[in-house]
Formats: sequence, C-alpha cells, structure tokens
Amino acid sequence: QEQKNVTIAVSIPAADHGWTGGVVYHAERAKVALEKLHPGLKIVVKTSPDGASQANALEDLTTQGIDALVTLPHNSDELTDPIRQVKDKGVFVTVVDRALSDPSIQDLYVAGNNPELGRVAGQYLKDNLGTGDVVVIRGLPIVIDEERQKGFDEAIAGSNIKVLDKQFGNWSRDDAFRVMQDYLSKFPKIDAVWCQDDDMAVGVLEAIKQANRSDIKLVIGGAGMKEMIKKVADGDQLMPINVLYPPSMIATALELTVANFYDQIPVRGSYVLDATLVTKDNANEFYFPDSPF
Amino acid sequence: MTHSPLLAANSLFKAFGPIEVLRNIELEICSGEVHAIIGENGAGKSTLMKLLSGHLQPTRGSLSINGEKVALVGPVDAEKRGIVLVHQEILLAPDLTVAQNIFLGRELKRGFTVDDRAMNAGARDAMRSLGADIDPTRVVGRLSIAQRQLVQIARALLVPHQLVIFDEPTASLTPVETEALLNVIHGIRAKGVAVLYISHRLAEVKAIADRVTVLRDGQLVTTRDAAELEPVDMARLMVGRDVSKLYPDHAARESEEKVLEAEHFSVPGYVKDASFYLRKGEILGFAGLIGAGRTELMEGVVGLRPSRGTLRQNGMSVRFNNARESMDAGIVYLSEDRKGRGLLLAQDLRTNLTLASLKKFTRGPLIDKAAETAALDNAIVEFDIRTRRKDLLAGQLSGGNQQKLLLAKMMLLSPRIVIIDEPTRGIDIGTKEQIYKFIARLAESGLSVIVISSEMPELIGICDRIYVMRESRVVAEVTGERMNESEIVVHATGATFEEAALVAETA
Amino acid sequence: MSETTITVSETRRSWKDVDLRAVAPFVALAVLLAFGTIVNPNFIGIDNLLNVLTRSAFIAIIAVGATFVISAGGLDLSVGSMSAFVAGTMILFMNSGAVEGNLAMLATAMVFAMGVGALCGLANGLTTTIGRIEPFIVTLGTMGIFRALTIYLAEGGSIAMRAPDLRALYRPVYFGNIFGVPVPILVIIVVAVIAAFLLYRTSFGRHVIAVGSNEDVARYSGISVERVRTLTYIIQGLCVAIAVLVYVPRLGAATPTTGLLWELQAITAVVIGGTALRGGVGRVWGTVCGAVILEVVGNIMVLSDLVSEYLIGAVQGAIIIVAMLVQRSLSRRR
Amino acid sequence: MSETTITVSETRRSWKDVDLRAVAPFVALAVLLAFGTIVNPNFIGIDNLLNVLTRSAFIAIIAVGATFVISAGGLDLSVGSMSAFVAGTMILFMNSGAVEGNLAMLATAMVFAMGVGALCGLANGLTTTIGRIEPFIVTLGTMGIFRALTIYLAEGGSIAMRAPDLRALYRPVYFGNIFGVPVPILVIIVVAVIAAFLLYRTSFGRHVIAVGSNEDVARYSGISVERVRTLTYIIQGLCVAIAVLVYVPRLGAATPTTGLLWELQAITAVVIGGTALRGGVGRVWGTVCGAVILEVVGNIMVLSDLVSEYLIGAVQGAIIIVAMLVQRSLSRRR
Ligand SMILES: Nc1ncnc2c1ncn2[C@@H]1O[C@H](COP(=O)(O)OP(=O)(O)OP(=O)(O)O)[C@@H](O)[C@H]1O
Ligand SMILES: Nc1ncnc2c1ncn2[C@@H]1O[C@H](COP(=O)(O)OP(=O)(O)OP(=O)(O)O)[C@@H](O)[C@H]1O
Ligand SMILES: [Mg+2]
Ligand SMILES: [Mg+2]
Repeated sequence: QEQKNVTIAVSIPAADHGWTGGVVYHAERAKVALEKLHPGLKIVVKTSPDGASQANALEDLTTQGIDALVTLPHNSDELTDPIRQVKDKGVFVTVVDRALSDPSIQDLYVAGNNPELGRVAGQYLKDNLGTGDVVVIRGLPIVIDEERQKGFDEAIAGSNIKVLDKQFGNWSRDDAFRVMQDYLSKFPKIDAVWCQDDDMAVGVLEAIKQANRSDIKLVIGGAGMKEMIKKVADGDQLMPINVLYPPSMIATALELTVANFYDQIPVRGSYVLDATLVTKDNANEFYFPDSPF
Repeated sequence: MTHSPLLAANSLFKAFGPIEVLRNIELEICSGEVHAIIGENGAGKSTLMKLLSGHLQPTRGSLSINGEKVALVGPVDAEKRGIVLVHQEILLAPDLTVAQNIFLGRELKRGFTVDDRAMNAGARDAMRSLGADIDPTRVVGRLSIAQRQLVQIARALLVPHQLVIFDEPTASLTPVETEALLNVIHGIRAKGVAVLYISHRLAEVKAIADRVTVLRDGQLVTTRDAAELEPVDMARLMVGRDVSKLYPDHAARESEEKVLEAEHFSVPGYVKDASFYLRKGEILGFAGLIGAGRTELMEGVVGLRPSRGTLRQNGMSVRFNNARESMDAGIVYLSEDRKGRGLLLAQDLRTNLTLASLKKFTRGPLIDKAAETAALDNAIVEFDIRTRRKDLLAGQLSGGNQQKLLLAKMMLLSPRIVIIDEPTRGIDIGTKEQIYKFIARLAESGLSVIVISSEMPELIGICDRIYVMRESRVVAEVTGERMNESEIVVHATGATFEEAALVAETA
Repeated sequence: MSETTITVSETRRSWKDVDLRAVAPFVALAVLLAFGTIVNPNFIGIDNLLNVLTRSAFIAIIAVGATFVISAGGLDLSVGSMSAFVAGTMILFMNSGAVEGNLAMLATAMVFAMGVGALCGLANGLTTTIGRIEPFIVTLGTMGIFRALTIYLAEGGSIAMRAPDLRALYRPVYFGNIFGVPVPILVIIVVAVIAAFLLYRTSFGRHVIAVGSNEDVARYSGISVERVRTLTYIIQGLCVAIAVLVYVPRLGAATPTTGLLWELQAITAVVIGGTALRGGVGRVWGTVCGAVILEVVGNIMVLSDLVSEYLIGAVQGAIIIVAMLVQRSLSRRR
Repeated sequence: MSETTITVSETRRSWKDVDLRAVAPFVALAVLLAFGTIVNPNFIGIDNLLNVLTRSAFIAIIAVGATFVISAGGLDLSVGSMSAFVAGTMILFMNSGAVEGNLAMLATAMVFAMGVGALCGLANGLTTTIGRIEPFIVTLGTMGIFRALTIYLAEGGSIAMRAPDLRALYRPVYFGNIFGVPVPILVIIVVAVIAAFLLYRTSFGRHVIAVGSNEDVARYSGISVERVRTLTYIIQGLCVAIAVLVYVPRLGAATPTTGLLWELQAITAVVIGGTALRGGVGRVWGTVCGAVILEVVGNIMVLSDLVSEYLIGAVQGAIIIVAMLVQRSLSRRR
C-alpha cells in the first residue's frame, strides 16, 4: 500500500475538569492507535484553556499546514469565525460536541446532545418520581450548561416536579459538595438531586452520606464517569441511572475524519450521539475501567 | 527688635494622646533674622517646627502670620504662605532622580511636557549653590544620607519663601558642606527672609543665629539675643546643668596588641586598597568627606558588603559573609542610617532593642518578654532614652532618642569591637557628653572602638588615632600633635593648608 | 532604604487602638452572622455552622501559612495547585501499596505528603531568595508547574484512592469528630495555636516580622533574610500539606480542579484578617477569622433566595468589599 | 508590594547599568525567538510572527494600563472580568440597534465601550482611594462583580453580535492591515506611544511615579495622591476598553469565560517588562515586550511537539521563571 501523508490537527479544551480530561485522554489514545494504523498519518493534539487561546492555537496549527482539523470548540459563538478561517485555507473541518453558529463551515459534525442530556434526566424524574422536590447543581455558566438546563426544564414542564433551587457547582467536586451541604441545611426535604456532571455527583453523594439524610431518593448525574457507571451496574439505590455523554466522542470524530482520507469514502454530515440512558441492564456496555474518566 | 513679627505662635499646646509634648509656647519670628531653636533630644523642637509648617495641628493655641490669625491645614498650605520646612528625617521619593525630586509637584513645563533639561539645569545650580556637586539625574535612592539631606534643602529653598525652617540640616554634613550651607543661610537672611534653625552644634548656632530660643521638656525656657550667649551658656540652659567639659579624659593605653588589621582591603566600587589596624583598648577615628567611603569600608569589614583583601582579628585571618558572622566574632557595626538600616520604625521599642541579640532573650524556643522588658528599662536608664511611654513605636521617638536606642540595641551584643558610624548625629550636647563617656568607658574596659564621624572636634576630642579617607582611599593616619582640624581637612580634601584653615575656623 | 518614613503624625497608636484593629475582623464576622440569621434562620443552626467551619479548614490552614509568607514580605500564588499536587502524589503513594498495613500506610502517606509540601515550599523559597525574582512571578510559574504535574499524573482524569478499607480508615479525618467537634475544626485550632506561638513567641517569628518590616534593618541586625524568607515558604508548604491531609479523606480524590483559586481565597483571608500585604504585620487569628468569613459569605449566598444564581459572584464580591470597609473604619476609629 | 528596600549596597549605577535594565526584557525575548526557531522553523515565518504580535494586542494594551496602576503602587485584578463586561455591554449596545447606520453605530458603540471602561476604572479607583482598602481586595471584589454581571447579561450563555453587516464592517479592526501591518499591532504602538508620553513626559506621569515611590513625600509635595491613583485606574479602564475594541471583531462574542486570567497575564507582562510591583518604577515598552514574551511562549508551546499536552503549563511556567532569571542577571550585570 502506498504511503499517504496526512496531517490532522486536534484542538480541544485543556483538561480542566473530569470530562475535558477524558476528552484529552481519548484524543491522545486515538492518536496513538490511528498513527500506528496509517504510517503516513500525523496527528497533532493541542489543548487550550479558553476560547481566545483556542483561536490562537487554531491560527498556529494552520500556519504549520494541515489537511484536517478536528476541534471541540470552547464556545461556538466565539470560535465560528476562527474556524471559518481555517476552513477557508481548504482544510477539512470536523466539529465535535458544540455546533458552530454557521453550520455550513463544518464538513463533519460529531456531537453529543446537550439538550437531550437534560431532557433524558428530566424525563426520568418525571416518570419515576412523579411528584417531588428537586435541587439542581449546574456546571459553569456557559452554553453547554444552559442547553442542558433548558432540556431539563422542558422535560419537567407541567409536571409535579418542583425545582427548589439551582446553583452553580463549577463542574467541581468540591464546589458541588459545598453547595449540596448548604442545600441540605436549607431544605428539610429533598426528593432528588440533578447535577449535570458525574464529577459533581461525587461531591453530592458524599455530602448526603455525611448528613445521614434518608429523604433523598435519587441522584442523577451525567456524562458517564466510570465510577458512576459502576455504581449503576452495581444497582446503587441512590443512583440507579446515568445519562451518557461520552468524552470518547472525540475519538469517534477522529476515526471518521481519518476514514475520510484513507478509506476513500467521503465522510460528511452530522453524527449525533444519543444521550443514552444508562441503567443497571446496559451499564456494563459503558464501563471502561482503564479510562481516566 | 525693629522687625515686625512674621510668624507668631500664641500659647501653642500639642499632645499625642495623653502625652503633652509641647506646653504653652509663645514664639515670634521676624523677617530677616536667623532664629535658632535649641534643646535636648525629645524637648519638642521637631514637633514645634511641624506645627509651624502645617505638618501637625496644635491641640490648643494658634498661629498668626503678619499679625493675622491663621490655621494651617497642611504643609502645602504653609508652603503657599511662604513657610517651608526641611525635615529632620529625609522625605524624598527614592525612585526619582535628584532633579525630579527637587521639582516634584511644581514641575517646569514646556507646553504639555515636562521640561527635564531646564529642571536638570535648575537642580544642578541649586546643588552647586549648596556647595555640592551631585549629578541631577542620579536616583535619590542611591545617594548617601548626607547627599539626600542636601537635595532636601535644595528642594525647600526652591519655592518662594518668607520663612525657612531647618531641622538639624547639618547633622549629617561635614565641615565643607556645612560651611556652604551657612553661607546660603546668610544669603537668604540678607534677602529679608526669616530662618528658623535647629542644631545641636552650638558653635554653629553661635556663628549664625541672631536670636536663640531654648526648649526644655516641651516648654519654652527663654529667648535671647545670640550675642549674649556663649555655647557653654546655651548648653547650661538646655540641659539645666553645666556641660563645661564635653570630652572625657581618656588616656590612650599603650597596648600594642592589634585586635583588628586590614591590609589591601577593598570594597568593590567604594573602597580601594585600604590598610589600617586597631589596637586593644583604643578609640580609632575615621575622618573624611561625604562619599569618601568610610561607611562602605566598615560595612565591608563586617560582611555587609562583598570585599577583597586581608582581614585579621587577633592575628588570625578572618572573613565575614554577613553581619551575623561578625557579631558572633564580637564585632558590631552601628549604621549611620538609623531609619533605613538601624531601626524598625513601625515596631515597638522592645522589639527593636532585642532584635540583634534575641538569642539572649530566649528560654528554650520562647522569647522571654519579661527579660526583654527589663532590658528595655535598663537601656532607658543607661542610655537616657527620653520617652514618656514604653509602648511607643520606634518611629515615634525623637531623632536623637532613636540614635540612643540603636546604640543600646547593639551594645546588648556585648561586643569586643564596636564600630560606630556617626555616633552623635542629631544628639544633644548633654547626651553627647554621656555617649563620649560611654565610649571612653568601653575602651577602658578593654574594648576597641572605631568611630566614623563627620564632626572633627568630636574625633579629635575622643580618639587616640585618626585615619583620614579621601575618594575611596585611606590617605593618612594622624596622631598626637598632628590630630588637629586643619591637618585633617588637608588630607580629607586634598586642599592646601591655607584653604583648610579657613574651613576649620568657621566649622 | 526607601519608604523608611512612616507618617507617625497620622497613625496614632494607643492600647484601645491596637485592640480594635485585632478584633475588627471578628466584628465583621459577627455582623455577617447576624445578617445570615436574618436571611435564613436555618443559617444559625449548629449543623450548618459546623459544616461551614469544617469546610473553611482548607483555606484557613493554608492561609495561616500565607500569613507567614506575607508577613515576611513575600507572596505565594502557587498554594492552590500545590494542594492538588500534594494530594495527587499522596494518593498515588497510598495506591502504590508500598507499605504493609493500613494504619502504617496512612501514617507513612501523611509523612510523605508533609515532605512533598515542604519540598514544594523550599523550591518556591529558594527561587525567590537566591534567584532574586519577584515572588509574584516565581509562584505564578510554580502554580503552572504544580497544576500541570498533577494533570500529568492524573492523565487528565482524577487520581482517586483505590483501597476502600484504607479510605474507610481515613474518612474520619474529615468526617469524624471528637466530643462533637469535627476533626477539621480541631486541626484549624491546633495549626493556628502552633502558628501563633511561632509568630508571636519565638525568635523566628520576630525575625519574620523584622524581614517584612524592613529587609535592610534585618540584615544589619544579623538576620539572614534569605533563610527566614525561605523558611516561611517551607511553612507555607507544610500548611498546604496539612490542609491536604484533611482534604483527601473528604472526596478521596485529586482532580484538575482541586485547589483552583485557593490562592486568591487564602490571600483574601489573610488581608481580611488584618495582615498587610506589604509585610511587617502578621495576625494568625485574624487570618482564621478571614477564612471563616469567606466561607460564611458563600454559605449565606446559597441559603438565601435573594439573588439570581448568575449574580452570586457580584454579591459575594460586594460583601467582601463591605466587610473590609467595616473592618477599616473600625480600626481607624473615625 | 513588599521589597520596598533598595539594596543600595550592591547595585551601583552607571549608564551601562540603566541601559541594561531597560533592554533586559528585549534580550529575554531575543533568546526566546532563537529558541523558538530551533524548535520549529515555521516559528520565525513572517505570518506566524505577525499572528503572534497581533494576538498579544489584548494583553499588551491592558498591561500598558496596568503599568500605570502598578507604578503608582496599586494593583488591579479585575481587568479580565472588566474586559468581559465591557465587551458584553458593547455587543448588547450594538445589538440594540439604538443608532441608525452601521458606521455611526460602530463609532457610537466604541465611544460607549470607552465610557463603560472608564467608569469601571473609576469605581475601582474611588473604592481603593476613598474607601482606603487594599487594592488587592477591592479589585478581587470587582472582579467577581464584573464577571457576575457579564454572566447575568449573557444569561449563562454568550453574547454574540447579531447584525452580520455590522460585523463585516467591524472585522478589519482585528483582521485588517495598513501597509501590511495588522491593525492591532498599530493599536499597540499608538497606545504605547501615548502611554510612554504620558508617563515619561508629563507631570502627571511624574506624579504617578512619585506616588508609587513614596506616598507621603508625594502628599507633602502638594500632589493629590487620591486623584493620581484614581486616574491610573481610569487609564487602566480605558486601556481595557481599547483592548476590547480590538477583541470583539475577532471572536464577535463575549462569554462568561472571556478575559479569564487576563489579570494575571497582564501583571506578569508588567513585571517581566521591568516594572516593580512595589511601585515607583514604570516601563511602558518593557511591558509591551513582556506581553509579547508571554504570547511567544504560548506559540512555541503549540508549535513544538516536545512535551505532552498535560505538561504544557509546567513548561510555560518554567520558561517564564527562566526569562525572569535572564532578565535579572542581566540587570545585575553579574
Ligand atoms: N507621633 C507621636 N506619637 C507619640 N509621641 C510622639 C510622636 N511624635 C513625637 N513624639 C514625642 O514627642 C516628643 C518630642 O519629640 P520631637 O521629635 O519634637 O523632639 P526633638 O526636640 O526634635 O528631639 P531631637 O533633638 O532628638 O530631634 C518625644 O518625646 C517624642 O517621643
Ligand atoms: N567611585 C564612585 N563612583 C560613584 N559613586 C561613588 C563612588 N564612590 C562613592 N560613591 C557614592 O558615594 C556614596 C558613599 O558615600 P557615603 O556617604 O556612604 O560614604 P562615607 O565616607 O561613609 O560618607 P559619610 O559617612 O560622610 O556619609 C555612595 O552612595 C556612592 O553612591
Ligand atoms: Mg527632632
Ligand atoms: Mg557614611
């Protein structure tokens, strides 16, 4: 087989909490695997701490000459233009997770479904709890969080589920622990907790355990952190389900992009991953003990 | 008096908290006179000057200018009315250059921009008229204390003034600069400007003042024509007793034992190739002009500056890398810059006193506060530190009393060799006598003392031997008969004997 | 050499004055407590207060260390990521199973963490003193370094304690209590007592204040400025390690977000407590009070329904400024 | 902050000395450029270098403002969130369609942004000077306030420019160039020239240095310390606004993370440039050089494949410390 030289740049957020950490992990792993598979392939992974520096990184990667870009943008509004510039240089663009404001830019879109993540969680609460008081721990005030929240709100609209309070837990275990402790002081009765991310669920569970409160029936996290999937698989009372939002979507995107160059099949369009509801029955399918997330 | 009073103080009182430091002061200053204020350390001279120049407000009483009652709201207000104060402490911005400091707040402008060329020229002239040749573009933080003092004076004289107050302007000056300053003062008096002049150098007061006011313990003792008073009388009025004999009898003991020897000793950038020795029980003087490098030489000796060359203590070669090592070897150095390097102004007296010798005051890991307090009580008595309260901060002591505190602090180390840089800077005549006695006693008890001083009579009065430095080098050693002012000035300045004699006379 | 002049004229000192300055942060805290009670009566409940105090342990302990660094005229921005790094290495050590027996392992791991903390502090200290670089830059640099090392060790994910029985053994260090007082609160008290002893009663403490007041005077008094400064950074490192000892049993893991922004919180606690950022003054108990104030403000925010969750940061910022104003006006008595 | 003492003892002054201190940051930059070229030859390409310079505009412009604040002995931690706030309000203003005609709208919006920036600076200035609170605390507070207000305005999401034609009109302010020089680089130069003029050639600049050098002396010299300090904060606010004017056309949106950590970068740029954090020294061109250094370090990190993604922060931190060491050893001439 003739060797074909392709350079693919991967621009993703820096590993600043569990989920993004998982993204970096899967990107690095896919890089190793794919480069082994295709000798001429070079994959460059770059992380950036915020939108502006991601725009910088995109410029820098383009100056080096690349054939394709796989990117998980910090923020679609901000990065649409910088990515358009990359596209204008004739680069194949794959966007992961967060769709650009102008969808015509992306050749390929691989996404988790943020509103869906909120909707699935809300739906589950509506179906299984029926009536009850719920507290919500949000992530950081950015678009993803807003979308998940919206999906959740829409799902429970009109039901007897009442949201007592919403606070930001910054996708951090420590902050979620703190917020949950305060919720427990504030509300004598809480039926369920929805936090947008499994990292935060760790803190929530610990706070509940410390308070010895028996009124809480349900804690719903999200994103499929391995410890939480394990709990679901083990049939944990408090945490019977999880809503998937796998960081491995970056690997999927990379594989698809590589296929576009090596497998002679043009890959275009949108691949929206489901926000799969993980229950005791299917949990083992989603349990990867080696992953850092 | 034929003059009309320019500024009058009408029964001024000043208290800091419960302590009254000035009581019922009545004072009149007339245009065209030089009015000297003398008094012991802590008598309240600086405080009075701060009241007159708007830096402090009186608790009771009032001021009047040209017969009109005024309340000065601040130093800027006072300056507008033509009253300027040259502080006892140095008040300059250390990061600005000489010219920038002199013109601070009243920059010369050309259009929108500051006119640096004009300001540099103006500053150079101002410094020249004070007999100093300091590059106006030098940063003030790198000048010696004396040089800063001159900059400060130049700054004050630049504004249009009716009354100039000098608070111990000559304390850190050598005879040459003092001479120039006195000439400047004569000049301003001739222009009909009033001068208030504080000094502990009574000969100077005698030479320049028209009238003399004596303060004691916050009260005005008397105001007299200078012509009626001899320095001895002034001393008696200040201290309340006779200070006829300033310098103690100190028989040089002919011990040949050399406790400290330096050979070809250099402090890079400051001192070149200095050689000297110090005998046991000897009081050794170092004379020289500002910038001659005396301070730096001694700082090099005790390890506060990097140095090269040979140093022997008791015949054994030594090298100190920091002050702790020299202290442990029994050598202590008292800095001339008591505010910048001697005392922690924002800490209390006790903390300052024991700082260098804390080891003596620890029992196990604990500081023995009772022992510290006892030591402070002791020091207050032994060094006659005038403070009405023991919980003051060091910065709240009067200038002279700070000097005494520094002396006490270093003596707590029980050294074998004491190096004192400007021991009596800003110290009143009564206390000076005590300090001289103290130094003599140290020598008699077998210690060796090195005194750096810009006051030549003092060096001649107490030292057994004097080295003279000029421009980074030790240029001469004078003893016995040759220990006189003109001889020293000749070596210090490189001038001829005739010129030197002139300077020595007026100083 | 510069700044040697103190406006003795304007700041007057009397015993009353001193006392007021030291109590000012406590008064600010009392005002906050009253405010919290008005906003939500649950606030003053013993459980809630114990929660808040317990949670303040990390910042309080770290801030006590920062009190030394700042009193000596330094600054340490790296404490947050240092916490993450120490926690990460400590957990990795426990996971390595290098020592037989859970108790022995736990003890060794604790000693290990203290060692790592002290070394991190030493690195900061030597770079600032010997390299003579502004502490701001040095510790900003090491902040990046410690954080990156943690992420590297965690491979982007989190470092969690593996052995469940070891975790169970360790848990009480955060969740346990002695005679009803949660262990972390006891740790705060012990650390603060030792720190106060060190700062106020030993010659080392004196030297810290001297170095922070005026470096030159300290040097001319035979104090090794470099040694004292470096030691304060080591103390800071040890305090970080102690905070980590209390932190790890809580959630059993170190993550990339561990200790994020703790440096700003610690410095804020120190300043609210009455220690001046320019050095020369150190108030250990004020610092502890400052840390509690910060935690109480956050707690009130969650317990109240006054503001939108988006605006919490604004109100928190405003409260801190106001607390500082209260403090200042008290200590100025005017 | 600390470090008020100048070691007169060891640094003697000569013309060589002064020059070296001013060029030191530029030498550090040159070393970095050489290093970057070795790591990746693409680095020294004109396109890449222009990119880097253009990007450094935000931090450089903000840091020029910080040079004033810091020289006068202050500190401003709020610039990052202030940027987000100014950008957010400016975009909302443009979206409001309050003014007819795109060009008129753009011009008004720019003036509006400058006004908002100046007001934010004024708020910081008045709170520190009149409230007499440590600038660290005040600006930490306003940092929270500005950030929260932005989040509130964005309702948790982002604020994006709506009108596409307005956007197209505005775009060249970041992406355009004049005679081949990108507009942002020209803006840096203009801002730095004005700032240098203000700081070195006017009496206001002189007063800034005096206030930072010794507040009491400045006061006794009839300088209104409060006025000068407040003005430096207003200048800082204006610089933030100018940076925002260049920033908005680049990404066309303000988000809750806009300007995150810019305050630390700005302060770092100032310090690397040779301005002392304790005040009393200000070097405008050094600051610009410092901002470029920071951007170059980031660029080299992206262009190189030397280190794992996880460790980039560590290398970046280390490079900054080393750059500082180079700088210091140069200015010490030993
Ligand atoms: N801010 C202050 N608070 C309390 N006491 C003060 C303060 N300032 C000065 N004092 C006290 O006032 C007294 C007078 O001090 P002042 O400085 O006027 O003396 P002085 O005559 O100038 O002495 P010296 O000759 O030593 O300079 C001293 O006892 C001093 O301790
Ligand atoms: N070779 C030199 N070149 C430039 N400046 C020098 C040189 N030698 C000395 N100086 C300056 O002179 C000052 C040293 O003078 P300093 O007044 O400390 O010496 P001194 O002999 O102890 O004088 P005094 O004790 O009378 O103040 C230093 O501040 C230094 O800047
Ligand atoms: Mg006095
Ligand atoms: Mg000297």
